[in-house]
Amino acid sequence: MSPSLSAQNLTTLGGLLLVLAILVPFAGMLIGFVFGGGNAQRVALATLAAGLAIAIAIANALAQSGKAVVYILGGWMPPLGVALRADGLSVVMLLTVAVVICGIGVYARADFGTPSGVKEARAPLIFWLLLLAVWGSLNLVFVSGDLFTLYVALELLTFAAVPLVSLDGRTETVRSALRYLLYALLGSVLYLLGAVLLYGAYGTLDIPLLAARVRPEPAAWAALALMIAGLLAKTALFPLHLWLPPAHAGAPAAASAVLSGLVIKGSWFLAMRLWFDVFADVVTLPAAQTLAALGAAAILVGNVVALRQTRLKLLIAYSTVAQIGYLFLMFPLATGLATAGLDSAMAVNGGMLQAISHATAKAAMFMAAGLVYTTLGHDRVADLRGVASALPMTVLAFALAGASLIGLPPSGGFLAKWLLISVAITTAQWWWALVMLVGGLLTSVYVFIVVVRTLAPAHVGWNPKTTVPRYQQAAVLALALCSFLLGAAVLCPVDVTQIGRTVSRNTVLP
Amino acid sequence: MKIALDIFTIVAVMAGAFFFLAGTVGLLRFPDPLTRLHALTKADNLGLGLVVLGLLPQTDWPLDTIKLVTIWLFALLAGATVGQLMACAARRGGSNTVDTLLPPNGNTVELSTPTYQIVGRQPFAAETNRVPSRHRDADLPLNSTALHRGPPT
Amino acid sequence: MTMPDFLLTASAFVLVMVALGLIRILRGPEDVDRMMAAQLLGSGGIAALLLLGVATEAKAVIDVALTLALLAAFASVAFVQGISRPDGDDSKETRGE
Amino acid sequence: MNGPTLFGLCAAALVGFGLYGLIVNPQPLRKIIGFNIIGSGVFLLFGAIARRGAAVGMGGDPVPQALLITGIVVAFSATALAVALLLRLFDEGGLVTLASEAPPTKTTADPPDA
Amino acid sequence: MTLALAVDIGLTLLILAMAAWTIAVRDTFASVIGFVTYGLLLTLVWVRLAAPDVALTEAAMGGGLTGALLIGAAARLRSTESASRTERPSVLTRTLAAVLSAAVTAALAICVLNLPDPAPTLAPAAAAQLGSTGVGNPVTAVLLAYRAMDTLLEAIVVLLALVGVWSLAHDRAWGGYPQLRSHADPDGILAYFARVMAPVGIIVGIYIFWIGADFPGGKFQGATILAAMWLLVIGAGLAHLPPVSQTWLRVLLVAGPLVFIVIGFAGLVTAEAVFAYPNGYAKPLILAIEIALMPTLVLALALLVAGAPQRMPPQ
Repeated sequence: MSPSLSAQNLTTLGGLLLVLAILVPFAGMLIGFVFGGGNAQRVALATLAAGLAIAIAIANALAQSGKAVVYILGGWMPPLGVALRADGLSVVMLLTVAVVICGIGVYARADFGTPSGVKEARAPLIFWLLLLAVWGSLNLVFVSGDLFTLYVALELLTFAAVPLVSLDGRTETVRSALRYLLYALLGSVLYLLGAVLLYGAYGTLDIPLLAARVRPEPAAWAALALMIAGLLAKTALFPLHLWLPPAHAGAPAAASAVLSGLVIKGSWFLAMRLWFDVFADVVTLPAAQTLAALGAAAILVGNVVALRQTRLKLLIAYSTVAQIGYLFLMFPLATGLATAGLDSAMAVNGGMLQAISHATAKAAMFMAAGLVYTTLGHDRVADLRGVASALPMTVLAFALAGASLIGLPPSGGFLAKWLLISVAITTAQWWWALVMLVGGLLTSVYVFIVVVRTLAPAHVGWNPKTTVPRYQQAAVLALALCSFLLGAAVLCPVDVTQIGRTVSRNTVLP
Repeated sequence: MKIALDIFTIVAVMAGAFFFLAGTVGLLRFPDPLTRLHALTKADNLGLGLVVLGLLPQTDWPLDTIKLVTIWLFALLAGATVGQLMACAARRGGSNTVDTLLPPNGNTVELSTPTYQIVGRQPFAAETNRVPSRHRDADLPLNSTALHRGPPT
Repeated sequence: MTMPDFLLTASAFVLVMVALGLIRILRGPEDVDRMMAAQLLGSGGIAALLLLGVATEAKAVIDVALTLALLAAFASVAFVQGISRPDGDDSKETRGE
Repeated sequence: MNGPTLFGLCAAALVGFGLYGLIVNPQPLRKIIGFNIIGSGVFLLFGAIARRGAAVGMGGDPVPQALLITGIVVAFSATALAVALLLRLFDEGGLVTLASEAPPTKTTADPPDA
Repeated sequence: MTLALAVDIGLTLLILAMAAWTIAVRDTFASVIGFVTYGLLLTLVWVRLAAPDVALTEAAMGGGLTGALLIGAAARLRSTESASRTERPSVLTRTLAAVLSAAVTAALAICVLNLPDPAPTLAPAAAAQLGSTGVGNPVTAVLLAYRAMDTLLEAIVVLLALVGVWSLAHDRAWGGYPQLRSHADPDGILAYFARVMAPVGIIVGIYIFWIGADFPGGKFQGATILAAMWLLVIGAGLAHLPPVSQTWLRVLLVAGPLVFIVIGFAGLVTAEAVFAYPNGYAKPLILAIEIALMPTLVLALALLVAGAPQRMPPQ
């Protein structure tokens, strides 16, 4: 086995933390399911804290060891057994998901607390169980090194996300949940079909082993096309995005934040992992450019339709459709760098920053919309008068999150766009830069519309329907600040996302 | 001894295949569900029984042989039960509750005056059993219409 | 013609019979006709399976046939229950409570 | 042309049938059946690949066969969740189709409009 | 053109005809019956592909549980049949779908035809280390030793689907009985059938579970048979499903995965990694995990078919 492969296959110091990162949320879910009632929430909050600590410990282990954290499950070496691996990309996503889920957990304590009289209420119990299940399956998507375990992780993610959509039980949300489930199942079955073809052709499902064996041949092209198509259906990229807006807008606020901010990042991360790690030798620039073309179409269509929305939650949902387009712009840029013989780290970093800033910003926006709904009793964009006076912190959070989506300095979105645009210039693909700028402009239009309307003075004698607890507003503001101050990542010395990514280093194409 | 067993197997399996043939011919030729049901459950089960009988010598003694016989008993049990249920469903136009096999007046289902003459060449039309048979009593809960009601308001 | 070959031809023959039977059953206009499909497979399908299994010396086939016999009966009963359960009253009754 | 290759081609055809059924049939229950047919096609392909990998006295490569069992149980759980959603939609009295009554502002009509 | 290939070709044609008919037939109920028949036929194909474990799973899942689930749904949705049939998609959509499906099929066929000839396989690796797992059946060794994490996640997937199904209950019906209520007459033919079939079915289920260690079989197949028998007994009106809020039900549902996790982490202390078994104790530990998983799977699979809670338990 080549040296870089054997380094990938030995359990390292922090390895056990990876197993904990997966099993602690699921164990919390199981225990919460047995206790039920109010203490399911207490179990969930305890698991949230433990999970955050584990994520930080993994990041620390990665930073110190300087190479990918690996764990061989059961001691069985990869072609036969399953290995868990966390390189820089995984650890950054683990941290982001941990932070966002803790923010959502704090926010949701008000909406999904079990009412005092009732022994056990449906929605609160289900929400806390599914929140932990989403977290466990996302962690599995980030750290698993085996394609079939990733398939089971995708199914876990789908089964955890679909009931979140129809949590309040209205007919429209049940219908959009069913449509979401059908799209997601088609996506994961196409992914499995690709994995089966890879096993048929190369005899293993382990990512580093596959990376060494995959050659440009029919089986690899078919597997690439099927797997990426499946993952696009689950990530709701442009032609396959129809299920997302009604699903994300219909869900309760905390659930929408989980769905829009985190769940779609899982399948996107897997598409990136396949594109850069498994199929590094098979991908071509034209293929990457078709992906980015779909992304560009998503940006334009998503933003234009978002402008015409009358309800705030649908507006934010269509903004998600647009922001997903940004995530796929990094593919041609990275492949362009690789074909030009340069190191594709810059483009990958840009994409990661884009994903992280979108996760935090979109979660903050949906939660802000939830607070606006509880305060006003409706979320029509037309008359949001008086919201700024009633919810100062929330409107500030909405504005900061919007700034990050637009890409105003010093936000994370700005740094991501800066990196991507500079790579677009160096690889002479200027049109992606143009698409990004136009997208930023369109995003700024509807963000300003909303913020300006909330700043308008309230009608005389109007007072909010319900006063919203301050810790909810604080949670929203904290997430928005995370996204807004992400630009400071440029100062950190070590390029965290590239640690342990030996795979992308030595695949310098001629 | 081995030859005798092989010959026995061949004969038994051939007989079984013949009864499957008979069952299928019956299935294809008989005019309506009840008679087809007869062909299906009787002939095919016997065919399976003979095939199982034929395979007995090919399998080693304790466990596999008992399993083979159990398979056949399951098939018989299933054939009998499902035959009854489907006959009941077919006879009542496939829409009544399963529970009472006996018509409301309590006597056994006498097939003495069938609703159709097997002898006469009935025009092949499945709706013969849709038309309520002479034995249908007024008080039989005619909720066959329940089947096609619009969605419950 | 060795014994396995004979058993294979017999299983092919039974499969053809099952196929013909299926064509007739599944084409039947009435749902009652179509319900016999699981029962047909319960008998014909298992016979073909047993013949195939013994012909190819696969000993585990008998367990598969046992499960199939058990569950083909279950499927037939599910068919009959499905066809005869008046679908209306279930949901009405829940709303009643 | 031997057994596994034949069943591999059969699996390819089944995936095609299932995909067509999933996209074309308006009733959601038919779409669930279409998804199940695609799933069984994928599993059949995996089974054919396992059979090709037969070695060391085993009838087939045990790793894909074990993954198949896991896959079949996952596919069943997915079908159960989809059917439960469908029955809830039926209980609400809503029209049991996927075209929502008040379609949101329709963007360009794309083919797989489920 | 050996005889076996002739049987295979016949079987393939039959399977493809069944699938095409299931897709093309107009009536949904007939399509469901076609799909169940297709599932039972698929069991024969798994036997031809020398995969008895998978044949058992397909027979139990396809014939038993998926059949009961889909038929129950099709029966309830018969009244919406005519309404939704009016929405046949346009010819354009149909041709596009046909072209897309044909393209996928052609691509897969090309890949199948030039799969590498010395087929890459993990069979030798699995066989070499079979001894240390203490289990005779290689498939069970893969499921519970080499890839134990997948099987644990598998049980969690079933539980998560069950939580998802229960989340669809009305708020007032939370904690109540799932909807599978039958109105079969206690002394009718169905009850007789259930009384005779259930005990024998339970014996067969436990037998299939027990031989799983060394011969084709195992906990998934055994649990599916037991779940089918339980549903049969309930369908015949002889028993009732427990209300959703019963603590013993939830403890049993959660016992399987939790025991699996505890034994997995115990492997960290005794053997050298999580989900590793100390050599010599592999078989008893695997058996303990399977015995703990059995009630979880039986309950979860049966309750998945039963559906969301509909009726409040009598206070």
